Amino acid sequence: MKNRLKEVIESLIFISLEPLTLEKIKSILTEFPDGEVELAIKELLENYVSNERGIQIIQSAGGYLFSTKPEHDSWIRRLLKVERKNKLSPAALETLSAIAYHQPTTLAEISALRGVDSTHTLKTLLIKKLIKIVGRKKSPGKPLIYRTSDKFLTHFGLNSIQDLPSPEELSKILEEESILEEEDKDSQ
Amino acid sequence: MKNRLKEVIESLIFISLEPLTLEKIKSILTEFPDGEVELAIKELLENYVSNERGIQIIQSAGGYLFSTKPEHDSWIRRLLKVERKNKLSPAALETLSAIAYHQPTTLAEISALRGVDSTHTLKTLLIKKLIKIVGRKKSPGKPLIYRTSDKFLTHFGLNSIQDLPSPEELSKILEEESILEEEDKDSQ
Amino acid sequence: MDTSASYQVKLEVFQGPLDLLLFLIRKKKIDIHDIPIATITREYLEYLNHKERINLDREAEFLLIAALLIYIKSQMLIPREKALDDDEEDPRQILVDRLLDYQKVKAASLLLREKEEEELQKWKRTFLPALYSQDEADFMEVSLFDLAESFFTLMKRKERREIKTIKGKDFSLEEKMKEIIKTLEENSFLDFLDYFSHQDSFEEALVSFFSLLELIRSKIVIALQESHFQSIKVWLRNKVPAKKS
Repeated sequence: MKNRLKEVIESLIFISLEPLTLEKIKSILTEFPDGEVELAIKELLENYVSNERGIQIIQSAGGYLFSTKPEHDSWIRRLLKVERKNKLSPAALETLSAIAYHQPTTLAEISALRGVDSTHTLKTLLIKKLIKIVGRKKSPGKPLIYRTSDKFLTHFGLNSIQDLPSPEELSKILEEESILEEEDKDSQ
Repeated sequence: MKNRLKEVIESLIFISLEPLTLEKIKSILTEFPDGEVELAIKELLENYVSNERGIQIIQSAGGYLFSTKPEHDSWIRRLLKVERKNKLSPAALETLSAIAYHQPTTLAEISALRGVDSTHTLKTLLIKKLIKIVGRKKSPGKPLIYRTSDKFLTHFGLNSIQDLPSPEELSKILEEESILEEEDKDSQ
Repeated sequence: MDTSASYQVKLEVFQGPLDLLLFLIRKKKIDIHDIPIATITREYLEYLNHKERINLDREAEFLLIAALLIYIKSQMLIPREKALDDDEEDPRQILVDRLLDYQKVKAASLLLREKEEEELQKWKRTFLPALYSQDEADFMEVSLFDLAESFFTLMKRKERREIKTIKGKDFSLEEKMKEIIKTLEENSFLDFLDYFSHQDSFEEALVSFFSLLELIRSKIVIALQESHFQSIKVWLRNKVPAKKS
């Protein structure tokens, strides 16, 4: 039973969004006497110290929380970077969709469509090579013209840009309630 | 050094919010020979099984991920103050099964298989990201083609689509279930 | 006993006509490869008959299979010159094939339900530890659907933005004309395209456009384009710079 208690506490600390205080733990584990809970926490912390582990339980802001070890930091940064590499932020995705469906297009057009200055996200997409510059528009200021790239097609498994789901198909799929809830969620 | 490697891998799996694949781990730990990395992972997993832990490393969608144990569910829900997580509707499950066993497939094929128009459930599954559009069929009308996604695998705790039982195994399951199900419906 | 009520409840339990058929077949302990079509048709229609009214949206498919059953039954009744021999297709085959396929889907969905139940009890982290900023995780793997959905949402949002602007603001020609003259007095000229791209809504742009036309017509301003594809510039008539050549 004591082991069981230790396990439960470990899972609670793991899943808690904020440092988990002793009071909070006790308030959840009402079936167990306070003394038992305290003992279980003590043993849990000792386990983590004595064994070689990649993660640790630290005390912070009056509570317990899991954290990685400082000496692993450079590996972790590498992972976070790798994980970001093939991914897009919601803003970048929106910009990419605007370009995909409106190409060839310019920064001003994209920004007008989104209602948000899109200089930054456009840059991100260029760096990721999902879009490319194909020339300049013959209009005031001669703005650059953008199109989606071949990498874009590969990334989304498309043979050609004509294979994008059409707005009509989409409205068939998406029209109705759910979409409207996503109101003005701009992550810029 | 080997222990150090095990620790680093543990912290990487811990920090990743999605299943961390062996390839990704290797691509981060370039300094270590592949064999050493594999061995360290094997030992790490064994440690987690043999020791009494509140958290576990699961294999899901082709990668490793930390999760709590099912038996701690009620405590965790107490902490997070949430109800039981929502299950998919029977229609959504049936549609998913049809896609899982017949992918790549189209809306028309799914609807024919189920004997029911599946437009609505397909939409739900897309929004939940349990399925994805992977292109268009080269047939009249060029219908969109669907596949199950990685999120499908994680939702059902599958490591790969091959983890699903073969159609032959399904027939066996069916015989066992039929009796139970009959009683179930009679009592409704 | 009110049988109609119990039938009515029951139809909702089934995922569709094939589900109902499978249920009847199992209940009667019938061999799926040798369905007594008359019996099963009667049983099946019984379920539909006890519905007070058919909701065509939901139950059209039930009727479709009813029609198929009746068709097969009629085919079975046609006297044959020789007994069913091997190369003659059993009229039931089309139904049997569909039922077998559906049966597997059904079995798979029961199996997935079990797996789901266990998986829903496992909790995973959805956030990074405090040492790392959440920005670092605020990236997602995107699919074709995400891309298309994002565009769709964008268009919806734009639509709403435009509706809001029209509702919230009323543009009059007169006011817009005054505004244009004021701008021209301050800036000597305005760039036609540039000016329109800074309008908040289509409606405002439209009003601005007509205001400009009105100003040009009444010869208060003049619009000049130096050459094709060059910007059109609008000047107050009394402030047009002398031509350089």
